[in-house]
Amino acid sequence: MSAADELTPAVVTAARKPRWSPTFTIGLILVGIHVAIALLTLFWTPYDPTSTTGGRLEPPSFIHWAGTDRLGRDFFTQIMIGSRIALIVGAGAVAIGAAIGVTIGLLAAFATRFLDDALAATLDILIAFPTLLLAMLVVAASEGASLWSAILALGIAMSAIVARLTRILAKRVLQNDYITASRTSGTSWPGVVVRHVLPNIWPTLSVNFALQFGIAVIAESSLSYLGLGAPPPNASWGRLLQEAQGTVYTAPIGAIAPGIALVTLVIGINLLADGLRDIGDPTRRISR
Amino acid sequence: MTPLLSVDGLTLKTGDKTLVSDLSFSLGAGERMGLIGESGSGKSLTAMAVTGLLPKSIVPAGSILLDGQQVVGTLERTLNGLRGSSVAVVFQEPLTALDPLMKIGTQVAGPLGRRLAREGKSPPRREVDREVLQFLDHVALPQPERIANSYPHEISGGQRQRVAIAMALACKPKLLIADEPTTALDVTTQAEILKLLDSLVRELGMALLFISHDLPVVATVVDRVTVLRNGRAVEEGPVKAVFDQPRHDYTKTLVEAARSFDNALEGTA
Amino acid sequence: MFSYVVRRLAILVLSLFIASLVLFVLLRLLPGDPANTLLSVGADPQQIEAAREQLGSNLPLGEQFVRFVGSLASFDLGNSFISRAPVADEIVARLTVTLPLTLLAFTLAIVIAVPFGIVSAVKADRWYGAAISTVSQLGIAIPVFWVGILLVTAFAVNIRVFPSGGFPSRGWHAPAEALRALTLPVLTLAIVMSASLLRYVRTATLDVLGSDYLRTARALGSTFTEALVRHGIRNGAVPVISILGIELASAFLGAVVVERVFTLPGLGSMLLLGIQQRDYPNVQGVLFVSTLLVLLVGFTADLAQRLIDPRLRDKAGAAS
Amino acid sequence: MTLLDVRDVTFGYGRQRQVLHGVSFAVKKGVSVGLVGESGSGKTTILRLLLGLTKPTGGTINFGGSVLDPSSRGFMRDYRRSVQAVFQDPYSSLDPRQKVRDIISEPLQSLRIPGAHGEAVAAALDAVGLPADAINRYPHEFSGGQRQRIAIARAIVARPQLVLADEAVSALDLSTRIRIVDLFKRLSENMTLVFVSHDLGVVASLCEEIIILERGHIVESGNTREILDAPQHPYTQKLLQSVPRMPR
Amino acid sequence: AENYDVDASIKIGSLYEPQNLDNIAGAGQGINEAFNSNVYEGLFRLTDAGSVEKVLASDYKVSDDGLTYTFTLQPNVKFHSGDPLTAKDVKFSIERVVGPDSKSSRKKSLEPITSIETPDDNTVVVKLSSRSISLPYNLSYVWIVNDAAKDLTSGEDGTGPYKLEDWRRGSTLSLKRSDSYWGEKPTNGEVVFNYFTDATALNNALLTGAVDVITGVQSPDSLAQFKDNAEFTVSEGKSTTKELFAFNDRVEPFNDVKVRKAIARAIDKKKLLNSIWGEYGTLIGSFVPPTDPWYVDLNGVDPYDVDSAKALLAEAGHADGFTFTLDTPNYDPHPIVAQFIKSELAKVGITVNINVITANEWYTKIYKAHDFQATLQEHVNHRDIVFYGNPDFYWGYNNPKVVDLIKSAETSTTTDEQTAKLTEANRTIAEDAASSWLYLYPQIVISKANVSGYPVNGLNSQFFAYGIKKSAD
Ligand SMILES: Nc1ncnc2c1ncn2[C@@H]1O[C@H](COP(=O)(O)OP(=O)(O)OP(=O)(O)O)[C@@H](O)[C@H]1O
Ligand SMILES: Nc1ncnc2c1ncn2[C@@H]1O[C@H](COP(=O)(O)OP(=O)(O)OP(=O)(O)O)[C@@H](O)[C@H]1O
Ligand SMILES: [Mg+2]
Ligand SMILES: [Mg+2]
Repeated sequence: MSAADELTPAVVTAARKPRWSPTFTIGLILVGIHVAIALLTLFWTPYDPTSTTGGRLEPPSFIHWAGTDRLGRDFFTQIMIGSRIALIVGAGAVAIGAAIGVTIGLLAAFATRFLDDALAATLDILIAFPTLLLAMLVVAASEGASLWSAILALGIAMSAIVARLTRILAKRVLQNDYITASRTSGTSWPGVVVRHVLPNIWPTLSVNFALQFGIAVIAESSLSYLGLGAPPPNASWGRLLQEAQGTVYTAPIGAIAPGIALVTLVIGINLLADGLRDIGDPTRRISR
Repeated sequence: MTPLLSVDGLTLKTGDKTLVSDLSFSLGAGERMGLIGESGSGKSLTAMAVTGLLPKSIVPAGSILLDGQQVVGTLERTLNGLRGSSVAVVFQEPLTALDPLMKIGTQVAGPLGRRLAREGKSPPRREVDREVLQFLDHVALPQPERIANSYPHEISGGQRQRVAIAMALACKPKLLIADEPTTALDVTTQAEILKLLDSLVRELGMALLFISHDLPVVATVVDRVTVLRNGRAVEEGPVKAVFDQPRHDYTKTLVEAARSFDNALEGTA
Repeated sequence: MFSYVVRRLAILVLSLFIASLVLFVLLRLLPGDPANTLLSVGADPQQIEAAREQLGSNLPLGEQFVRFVGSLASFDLGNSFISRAPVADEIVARLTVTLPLTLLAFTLAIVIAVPFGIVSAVKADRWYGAAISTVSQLGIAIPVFWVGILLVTAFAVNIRVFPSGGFPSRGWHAPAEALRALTLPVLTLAIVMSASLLRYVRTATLDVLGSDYLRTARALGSTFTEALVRHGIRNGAVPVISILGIELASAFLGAVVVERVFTLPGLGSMLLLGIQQRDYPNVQGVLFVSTLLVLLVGFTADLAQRLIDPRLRDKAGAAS
Repeated sequence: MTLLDVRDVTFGYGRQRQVLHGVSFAVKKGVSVGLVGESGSGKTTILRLLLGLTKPTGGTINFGGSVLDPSSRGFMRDYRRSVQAVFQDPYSSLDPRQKVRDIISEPLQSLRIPGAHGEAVAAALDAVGLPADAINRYPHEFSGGQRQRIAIARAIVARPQLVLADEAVSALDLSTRIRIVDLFKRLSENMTLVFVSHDLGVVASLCEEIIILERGHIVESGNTREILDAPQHPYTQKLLQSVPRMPR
Repeated sequence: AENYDVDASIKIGSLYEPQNLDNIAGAGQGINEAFNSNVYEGLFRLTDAGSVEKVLASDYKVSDDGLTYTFTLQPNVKFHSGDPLTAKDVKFSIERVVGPDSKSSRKKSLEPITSIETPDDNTVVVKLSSRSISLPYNLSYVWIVNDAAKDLTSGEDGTGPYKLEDWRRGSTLSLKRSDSYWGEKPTNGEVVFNYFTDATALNNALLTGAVDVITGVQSPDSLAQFKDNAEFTVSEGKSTTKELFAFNDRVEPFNDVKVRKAIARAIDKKKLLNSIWGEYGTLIGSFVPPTDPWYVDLNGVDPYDVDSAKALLAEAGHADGFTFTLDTPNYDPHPIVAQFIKSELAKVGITVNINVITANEWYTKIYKAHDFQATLQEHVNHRDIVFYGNPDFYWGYNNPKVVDLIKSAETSTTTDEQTAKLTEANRTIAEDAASSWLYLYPQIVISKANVSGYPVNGLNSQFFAYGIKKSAD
């Protein structure tokens, strides 16, 4: 018996292509549209966002696709810029949440039992806390409320959840024999993290990041709606909705269009996350 | 007389992939047959097909006649009548096969109660409880009362496997399917369980379909074996004949391997 | 079990203490002066100093904290800077809105999410299973306030069946009116909550469906429904219960927004107003009470899980 | 020559759970040792101690004359070059996100072993009987037996003196098991093997010496043949009787 | 609606919930709306038309030097608690407002008072250090409260036609007709103020019948549903609320009158007003609304003219424009106004950085510390041109001529003299472009068609409820 004939069955079953699910495709298209629009706004918008040349609350027309706001600015332009704001908020909050959360999570996973217990308990308390309320507080109060304070607050609120997830995932990875093998191969702990832990927790983490991204976008819009989010020069969808609430009878499009933009982005991201979960791990086999 | 189970031209497919193809065998009442083959050869799928519990993604074709009833393509309601009375299964993994949140006694009482109902009896709770203890005692569990009052995680793997067997026995099925019931156990425990299974099946006159990849294990409990490879039966016959004079190359390597370890133990290598 | 409860309670009290410390510090870090709220254009600087003195907001922080914790221990949340009314009284009054709102919405969400979640998992291969799942995706992506705005537009403005906001001045002494006032807010909150809850129920059900014990039960003759009821409910409940705890917390958060959309006199509006006015005792009080509620819910969820799952019970026993 | 000398080693997870009770044995160069016992008897624990992953609570382990001290970096670097391991589960012992090349060359990189790593990897692959083009694939593209070969290649790539194997064939089915056992047999001509298993048959066909472990105590040890032919301890006898045999 | 229900309950929708119930304890404008002349009465009252009339003072005399006022009290007046009104209560009430704990913004205007004497229960004598022609007007803000009352922040003891029935914070405040009222009986049985936090919810409440009347419409867009709808009455009154674009006149470049005038001319206020208020609202060109006696139309002083704005800037040495930060309160309409200003000033080369702040921060940073370049604020009060006479005020306008005019106007002997002086001051600040006065808010009250008799001007955010009638439909 040679080793070669052993190769046949396994290799055949294993050559499984990642499944490109329809969910993923739809998600990709939705998010892609928003990203494209956001990038476009950096160079071009249908109108100058501050130009007040239109009439007051014009209905949608060929000239102003989504009509104009009270100051006569093009509403479609505002919504487009909203995409940019939403993406910045989501990406910024996730970046901050990930940086803090992953670090703490890894620390806890590697820490001695006592420290780990303490960190885990702290994280549980933090998660039990109405963190978003605190985020609201911070935003409400920060001197010269800005987009960045909202992002920072959301990122910090998110980090406890990320930390807890990272800790659980990392602990699970650390139980694998390949970690022991790596140790016995003389790899240092930092080496183990870079070589094995991060690559293995990444797929699940990234799915979670995608979900958190969506949550951050919704949270920011809620903050803006409450008047605690991105201040005026930033056309956050939440703020557009809040402003449009007063003109819902004369210009109903204002209360609808930003909402649709928001929902499409968040759904897109959630679908993307679902898709990532399905195809994300190319090593997953049908059965074991 | 028609056999208790006759599988004829069974083919299992998922998508365009064939997992089991054209498998045929039959088993008479009280007969004991082994299904052997390497991992992934389709042993468990065959067992599930017999009970009509295939995952939805897997489509069966061919015929499975169990106790005179066609299983392939039959309504769930009909199969329900069949499961428990004509056939019962003991699965490989004793930890997950039991509900972790339910006391052992209650779990055993489930199939037992169904059988009693089937037999037209509706004994009082106390009676059922007593019979549960009897079954636990039957599978040689020490202190049946304590075990009945325990949760699965509170007893050892070997004990759990005994409970799983007790549950299957409580059905008093005509055919017992045991899917690798001892792979997760220690050698000493395995030996005990095998002995137990052997004696119980004999005592209750059930037919046995025993699934394993371990030849010596199969050899200790069955009379006939079917060897599966990649979803096909490559050889079939009485244990002694197959193991003494394997005809197929694949069977030969399996038998050689098993014998070489035996020989190492005996010192005749 | 008993020792576990005691230990858990100790942790709860400790958490609460830490939480109030964090709250306290965070609040004082915020710029802004509560005394400002009492002023209007035209007031002069001496008046401002007088106001600060009167509020005690000019005391050293340490002293303020000691006072705060001291009064907490005697279940006193202090008096509002602005209205001068005892914070506890106002919280109790406002809880009569927020609690029914949250609990009704929560109950409704469970009533929607559990059956639909189970159906969408069990019938995942049917069109309606997939449809439920897709609709729940939509529910997760919609911000609460937008649902509120849309519902108001549909039910209060266009077909005027429900009030668009506000709460009857006689409160629950006018139960029919109060319920009518809460209908849309409850619906709003329940729609959004049920969507995410549904997904958890669905996942838990899928886990149960793939479990060996369910297969075993069926292999030994129990029907699918029987097996699902006998084994599925409890096993599915364990992960869902812990999620329920977290969901209830987020329901409270949602309530803040919903109360704003519907101008309900609940804790949420008290909090928002308190933040605007730097009314520390009010903000502290609301956050303290809501943290307490959230921790209590978590505690209850833990206990419930332990009652259901013997493995958790033993783990706790072994550790203590 | 004695490679490893284990003296009165005790170990416990936490204060109460004493797992090893004064275990002593020696591993001689070129003589493979089988460690047999039921689940939970402490086999893996001994292996972890030998690998320097944990410290014994009592007793000492000597390697080539010096005491195994996990906290000494210098010692551990040399030690890791000399001692490598293969684990039971072929699925969890290979990082699913690394290509075979990276998996096998990890010891070379981490231990900063000079020389052409590519050649060493190719040689190791060849030694375990895998085709050379395997290096660009991921573990999930291989069957259980092949994975175990990869794990073995990783263990031998740095040419250690001692290879410790923990249930390295238990998860494989019969036909694959025999081939991996054959591979170990071939390799043990060049290096010393400590082989942990609950399967007496496997140990019997692979190891010259055997150590029987029961609940943290060594109940019997010595030449494999002698012990199997005339087991002294009742536990050994019971073990031996439990092994299912082919019908004669 | 002559056939009205005398016991009707009138539900009033409002955005201004009081913080507490005491107007000297920082209760905000909501308390004036709910309590002025409803629960509490003063010696005088500012009527909805803008004149001052006697209420609890049945008569008063002024000495020739203008330094002694003798007030005779209305007889048979009882507080809600049953205590009779005496001169002591009046003394107590005035001293409360000028006392150290007072947070009243009117404190300063009562500064000339040196002593209050109560020769008998019915007479109050107030002595002044200097003439104060506005004393009766200023006393209209002073609630007469029972000197025996304990807690005025969450309870009341006034003499008005209504008693406080119930206050559910965050929701409603109910007033019930007082049966022992000394004056004319209200035309309804009860009024309930329903408080909302946003204008849309307020409108919806009226639309869905949850309230009978709403006190201040915040945007013209909601009016569409009420106008031309026979179910509702829309009335436009006269407001005193001015949207102000205030410069810090102390600092560069706003210490230069040319720059201020240039900015005033660069902003198309008409378009702004139209953006915010549609066809409603008024442009006034200064700080004085038409309801003040010293009003003159000053829109012509700095009309919208981009070219002359550019020319002025060039003269001031800012031909290429400049950059400044506009501190903008975070609530409506300021953010949107700021954005308009930003786009308007961009046309003359001035760059505006909008910095959004909270109301609280506004007080700390701008009102107290004067740490700003420019800001937006709405000023609600009647007769508040006096702020321009205070060089220490947040905007730091310091023109000795105006300071003097405003000071001497107060010590005038006749109202004509006072009016002349303040008119002069008004014209001067306009010419100096001391601030940029963007527009005067409209005052719009909407009610159900079966409700009438409510005040439409809402001066000083008062809302007299006693004349409201609801027909029994
Ligand atoms: N639900 C499923 N969907 C698709 N393929 C499946 C499914 N379950 C099992 N298979 C595939 O069917 C084949 C046979 O599986 P089966 O479980 O019958 O093997 P087995 O002989 O029991 O192996 P083992 O000894 O490992 O239990 C395997 O290749 C497996 O990957
Ligand atoms: N991390 C740990 N913490 C606490 N106890 C442990 C731990 N690891 C193992 N044990 C206990 O130590 C004892 C010996 O375990 P060990 O893993 O060495 O046994 P083993 O002989 O390798 O068993 P198996 O054949 O099942 O692998 C067992 O009772 C086990 O429960
Ligand atoms: Mg199987
Ligand atoms: Mg082990």
